[in-house]
Amino acid sequence: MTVLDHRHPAAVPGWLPGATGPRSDPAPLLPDATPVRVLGTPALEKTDPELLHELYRRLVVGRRYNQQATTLTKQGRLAVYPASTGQEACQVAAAMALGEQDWLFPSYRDTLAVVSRGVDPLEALTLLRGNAHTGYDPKATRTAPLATPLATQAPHAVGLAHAARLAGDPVVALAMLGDGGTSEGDFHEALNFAAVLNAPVVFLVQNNGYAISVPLTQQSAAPSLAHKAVGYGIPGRLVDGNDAPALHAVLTEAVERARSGGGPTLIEALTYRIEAHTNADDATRYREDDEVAAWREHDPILLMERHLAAAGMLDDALVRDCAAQAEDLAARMRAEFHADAQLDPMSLFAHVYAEPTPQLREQADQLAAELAAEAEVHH
Amino acid sequence: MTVLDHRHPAAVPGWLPGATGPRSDPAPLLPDATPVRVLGTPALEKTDPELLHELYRRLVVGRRYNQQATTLTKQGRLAVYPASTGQEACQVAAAMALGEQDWLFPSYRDTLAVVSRGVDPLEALTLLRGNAHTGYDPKATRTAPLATPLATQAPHAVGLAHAARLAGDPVVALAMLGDGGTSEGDFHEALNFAAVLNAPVVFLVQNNGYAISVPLTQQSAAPSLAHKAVGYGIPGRLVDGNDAPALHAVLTEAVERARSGGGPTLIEALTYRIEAHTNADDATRYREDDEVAAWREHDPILLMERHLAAAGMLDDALVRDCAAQAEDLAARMRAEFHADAQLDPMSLFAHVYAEPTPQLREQADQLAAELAAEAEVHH
Amino acid sequence: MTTATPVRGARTASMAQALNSALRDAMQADPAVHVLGEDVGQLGGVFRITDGLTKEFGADRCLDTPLAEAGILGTAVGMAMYGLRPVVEMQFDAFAYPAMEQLFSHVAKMRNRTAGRLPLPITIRIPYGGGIGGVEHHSDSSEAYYTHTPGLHVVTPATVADAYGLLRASIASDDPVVFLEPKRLYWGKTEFDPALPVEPIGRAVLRRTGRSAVLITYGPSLPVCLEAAEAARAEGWDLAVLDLRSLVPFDEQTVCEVVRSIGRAVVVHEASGFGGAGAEIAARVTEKCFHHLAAPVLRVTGFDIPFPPPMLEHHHLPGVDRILDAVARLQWED
Amino acid sequence: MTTATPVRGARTASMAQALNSALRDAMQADPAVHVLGEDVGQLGGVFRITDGLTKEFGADRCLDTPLAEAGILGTAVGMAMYGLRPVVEMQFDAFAYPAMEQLFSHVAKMRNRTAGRLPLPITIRIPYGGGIGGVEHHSDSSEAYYTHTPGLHVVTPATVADAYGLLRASIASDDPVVFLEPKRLYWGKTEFDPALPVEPIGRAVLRRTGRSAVLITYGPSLPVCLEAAEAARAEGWDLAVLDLRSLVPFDEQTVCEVVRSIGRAVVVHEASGFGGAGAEIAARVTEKCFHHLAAPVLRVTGFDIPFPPPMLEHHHLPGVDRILDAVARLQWED
Ligand SMILES: Cc1ncc(C[n+]2csc(CCOP(=O)(O)OP(=O)(O)O)c2C)c(N)n1
Ligand SMILES: Cc1ncc(C[n+]2csc(CCOP(=O)(O)OP(=O)(O)O)c2C)c(N)n1
Ligand SMILES: [Mg+2]
Ligand SMILES: [Mg+2]
Repeated sequence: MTVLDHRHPAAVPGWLPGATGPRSDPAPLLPDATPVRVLGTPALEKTDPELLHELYRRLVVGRRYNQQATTLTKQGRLAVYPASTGQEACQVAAAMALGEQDWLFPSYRDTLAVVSRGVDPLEALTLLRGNAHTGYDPKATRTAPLATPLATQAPHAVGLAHAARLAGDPVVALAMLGDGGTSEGDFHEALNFAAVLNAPVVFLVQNNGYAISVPLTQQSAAPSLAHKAVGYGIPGRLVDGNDAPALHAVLTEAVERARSGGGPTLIEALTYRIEAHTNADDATRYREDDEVAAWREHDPILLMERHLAAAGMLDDALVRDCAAQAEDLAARMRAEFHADAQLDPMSLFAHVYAEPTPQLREQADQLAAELAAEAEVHH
Repeated sequence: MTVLDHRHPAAVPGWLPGATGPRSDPAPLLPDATPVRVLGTPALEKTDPELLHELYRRLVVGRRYNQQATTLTKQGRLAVYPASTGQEACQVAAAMALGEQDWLFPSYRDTLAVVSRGVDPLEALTLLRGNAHTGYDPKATRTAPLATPLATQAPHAVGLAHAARLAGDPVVALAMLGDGGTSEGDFHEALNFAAVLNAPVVFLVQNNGYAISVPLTQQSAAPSLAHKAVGYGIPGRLVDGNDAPALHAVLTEAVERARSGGGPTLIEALTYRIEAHTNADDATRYREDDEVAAWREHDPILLMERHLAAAGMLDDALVRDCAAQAEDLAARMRAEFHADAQLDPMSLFAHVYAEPTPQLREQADQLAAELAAEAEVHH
Repeated sequence: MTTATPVRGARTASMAQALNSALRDAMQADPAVHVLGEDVGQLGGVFRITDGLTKEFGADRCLDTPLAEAGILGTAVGMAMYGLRPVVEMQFDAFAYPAMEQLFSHVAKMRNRTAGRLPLPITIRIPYGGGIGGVEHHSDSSEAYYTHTPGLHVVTPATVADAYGLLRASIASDDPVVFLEPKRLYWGKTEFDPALPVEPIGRAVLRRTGRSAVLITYGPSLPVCLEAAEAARAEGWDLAVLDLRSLVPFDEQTVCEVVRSIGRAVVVHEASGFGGAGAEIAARVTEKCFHHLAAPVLRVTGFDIPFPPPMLEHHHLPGVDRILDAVARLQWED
Repeated sequence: MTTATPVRGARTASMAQALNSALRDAMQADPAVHVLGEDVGQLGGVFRITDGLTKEFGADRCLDTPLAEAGILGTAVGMAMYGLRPVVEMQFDAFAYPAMEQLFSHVAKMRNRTAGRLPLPITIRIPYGGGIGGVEHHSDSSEAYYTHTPGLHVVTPATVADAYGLLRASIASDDPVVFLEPKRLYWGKTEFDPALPVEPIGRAVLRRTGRSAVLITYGPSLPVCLEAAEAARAEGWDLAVLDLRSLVPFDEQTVCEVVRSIGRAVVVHEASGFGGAGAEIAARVTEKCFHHLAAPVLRVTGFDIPFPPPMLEHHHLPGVDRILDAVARLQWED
């Protein structure tokens, strides 16, 4: 008996002559008509205050991280930074919904989720600084490298989750994507594999309304991106992506269902990218200031502060402490990145293969000789 | 004002803060719980008898075509034949739902649809005979070459339909796919492009239960393949794929909606592949005889005969005439394919580019010299 | 950033501006020309090559597509089947890879498959190569994948005038053209006049004459080779520099003439050397010019490694010194 | 069709059977080895290479996937990240193209990207090449796309023993290996003993000694070259035949030794010549052995055309006559 033997009711007589309809009921797979919210609803009262405080802390520190990194790009200390400013609730909730043993598969915009998972905040920026492709140890941190080619990390998450399930390990994989990424073939193939394999994987789509300059209306005509789930036979959930406790609840539920053998979930989080796509982008070319302004009113930190304060759950000490922690982090970032990175050019050849080919050995010798000659000149 | 300017209500305030749900109502996009049927339902009475007779004629001739082609593979006169035996209703209904000006984008299994469109029955087999890649003129016949790489023809159909719409031409494109093909990224990307562009294109998925040996349950966990439509914001229809008039009705409706600016439709037709995948396949390795036997009872021709006869709409003269026409076609196929194909090896270089590169010219000279030398030897 | 205002006559322009003009002029000249890709509309492309086209010609002619490269190219195939001349933008080199099946199995083969009845006049613009400090996936040199695929033309300009002229010629071609734009040459300005014709696709151009050896190159490496040739004078070498301009068709005649007359050659490109375009050039030239060669044709290329992170890319990219080292190895003592 | 019953010791076997045994033995030896692909389960693959594996090891170990090659390879990447050793089957050469982005941007680069922390021991089996009368898309020789991609090993057996030995070695490799199986050699049987070790990946093997010239080849062209060498005796030529076995790593040392000692070489492969693997071999050998060459290294390859329809493929594929014509052009008079 294997794990896969019983993934689906084997023979489905519904597809033989006499079939009268779908193999399963689509209704439970469809997202609710209203995005899930906790802030401003009675659910807030029932939420663990410690969780709320931890979410708040991470939001505040995360915002500062985003801001400092953005500033560092302006100073030329980072090659590029795709900020998640405005999307911190998604980033933080994603990290917190996962256990130690779970794996995160972030996209290029999800540095903050990586940091919030516990990866060193500076190592997480190595790619974007430009000194190495990945600064952290994916195995030790159970965090895949930031994926640049869109949606390509989604099948990786499925494969890892599948392998873990085969091993009997209670590991869940969470893949993070953007709204634009849902248009790629890899998104489709990953969701289908996940569903067919019943893999313990959760897909979190941060729908921030744009793929660089392209608005969602030109990306998809679907009722919602969460509605894509039904085409794979998995549940779709729609959640307010700036409501951190709502995200945490929806994600945790999906992670736990996956862990207990219930299969994958597709979650669409409605959010907004406050900064330009990256420091190289000019967002004024494709969106209006009032749109940004409207979303600033729906800022994830603002919402938390407003609702926690209203519920009497936010005290000044906490606010001050979070702010101080944020400033500490920013200072550490400045210190680190204003120093020049130490790099070994010979590292270029070290990890192409387990053993370099004869050709690579020759090329490494060539570069070593060049570097030696240069060093000579400089002495 | 351009065609695309108004493809969707421009600003969708639902996605701004305060969003309460999906941008559009998914309900009308979901397929019915029961596949559409005409045979054995009151709808049959309301169907044009001439249409029914024409469908019947094409089914009978089509079946003979499938059988004769299969026989020719056994005799080594065709390299390969992926028969649509058992799926003839899908094939002929697809062809009949299209107007002269419309385009068909067939997959490798859809030779019969191509023939039923009016392409010469022998030219349609050129690819499978092995003498040339395409035997017919796609532009003159508005029929794309049979697509071998799965689902790759789907975006072509979208692009052509889009171009026609931009030109103001009332042209619809119909793309045919298998159940397995729906797993490919190209399927997903095509449907999404079609929906976003509101292109006049119809996707017909012939769900015959298998992709070579892989049953649908290992291909998809969706309630039905038609349910995939909702993820793109287009209507999904489920139809009995062995009920020719039902297929014709559903396809015609979709084609006409597309033509009148109503956008794309995804249709899933429930059918069965009676023969092995191709003559190179051994279907006993992955399916039971009783499954095949059960579907033989639900054969598209049998169903037509049974229900037309019951309705008093099938007379012997028609049956005899169709059978004779079928035998004529089979005889023509045998005659043609038992003669050896006449081929010009130099054609290999003729159409790689509009103008051959210098390298190709040199290579063509080389082959010409070789052929001349051979001819010398043989004289 | 380019200006959206069209200018006539001789002007100072960057390659980015010249490409923009070429698109605009092609769209003006032929209503069948349609541009599509990611962010090519309102944004004008991430490199602003399509700047202003949607404004001038409407979204129907310059279309922001959903984010799916196979879908983009596949849609372009269908558009071309209906008689249009699509110009596709792939946002960066590595982001063309999802479209490889459409490219290899359809774009390259459709004319041949249909015995000439369904030509696909599609131009696929791909910004390529390194030298701009791009993070991973933004600096690949993928030309070898395309040059090895029969049915594709592969064109890459190295000058502002060629950027304009070759792009116009590519769009006018009845065959699919992979048009590789050297990113790091986008911004340098020179004088050019779009009215002056350039050599056609398939013709190599000698950018500098010389008698000691010839550097055979294309795209982003042309300026590096010209600089190397200049520096070589100090070493007593008089280097010719040949710009291939198109890799397919390959101008064997010109290349061989030059090599035969000089007798020594070095091929220079950014892409990894193993199985790179330089291998074909070296092998072909050697086969055709063997007895004219005083030394083997050498290659100076990127290493056989994934493209490095920004801070290390200068070690990977062929530079003046590495070219001069190769020239020094051309067996001058023989 | 292969038998599903494992046999020990020396035996007569086809390459298909040897590959099947290699998979079975690898799965037996290491529970981390997992096979996945289209129709690899109950059907045993369209070429029956995976015959019986699902029965023996269960569907968890030999998995019929949905029909999506990028999904298959991407899933394998994730499995490898968790410590498994996936063996992926691509059903035919041209059907690997949808997976090119996963291959180029992840499989080839993950070890390097992570400074060795995330190696991907994935074997990608691809039946390739023509000569079996396959219709379009079923006969491509796509090795050049892989050999030009740093981070991939590219291996292709030409004998039954190598099919077994190299596949075992590929699966055991901690790096991704593109394992190209010459379809048309699947069925020919020879004696072989899986217990006898073969030369490792990266080592070329001289299949026939000779003093006039050496034919350098791999995969499906090896038997053709051996036949040509036999036929050449009638013309007075004593041809050596060198089987590369792996294109990456490329056994430069052995190849150069042989070429230097003989002085004349012809590279033979099925793939289109322009930018094919033969270009690299010719260019490299020439560079390293220039003064030992009595004639330029010539290439006999497929034409630069899309793969022809079955009835014409024999005109395209390098045959004995075309090889002998090339040998005749090796400037014997010089
Ligand atoms: C395969 C691929 N194509 C194109 C790109 C270039 N690109 C980088 S980000 C981006 C937009 C992504 O939009 P979305 O998925 O919504 O994520 P967001 O940036 O909004 O977080 C594009 C087109 C890419 N990285 N990968
Ligand atoms: C991209 C691609 N991958 C694999 C194949 C090989 N192949 C040919 S037909 C087939 C099964 C197709 O199943 P389905 O789509 O259900 O169509 P059917 O054969 O049932 O008509 C496969 C895997 C292919 N043609 N193209
Ligand atoms: Mg977005
Ligand atoms: Mg099927």
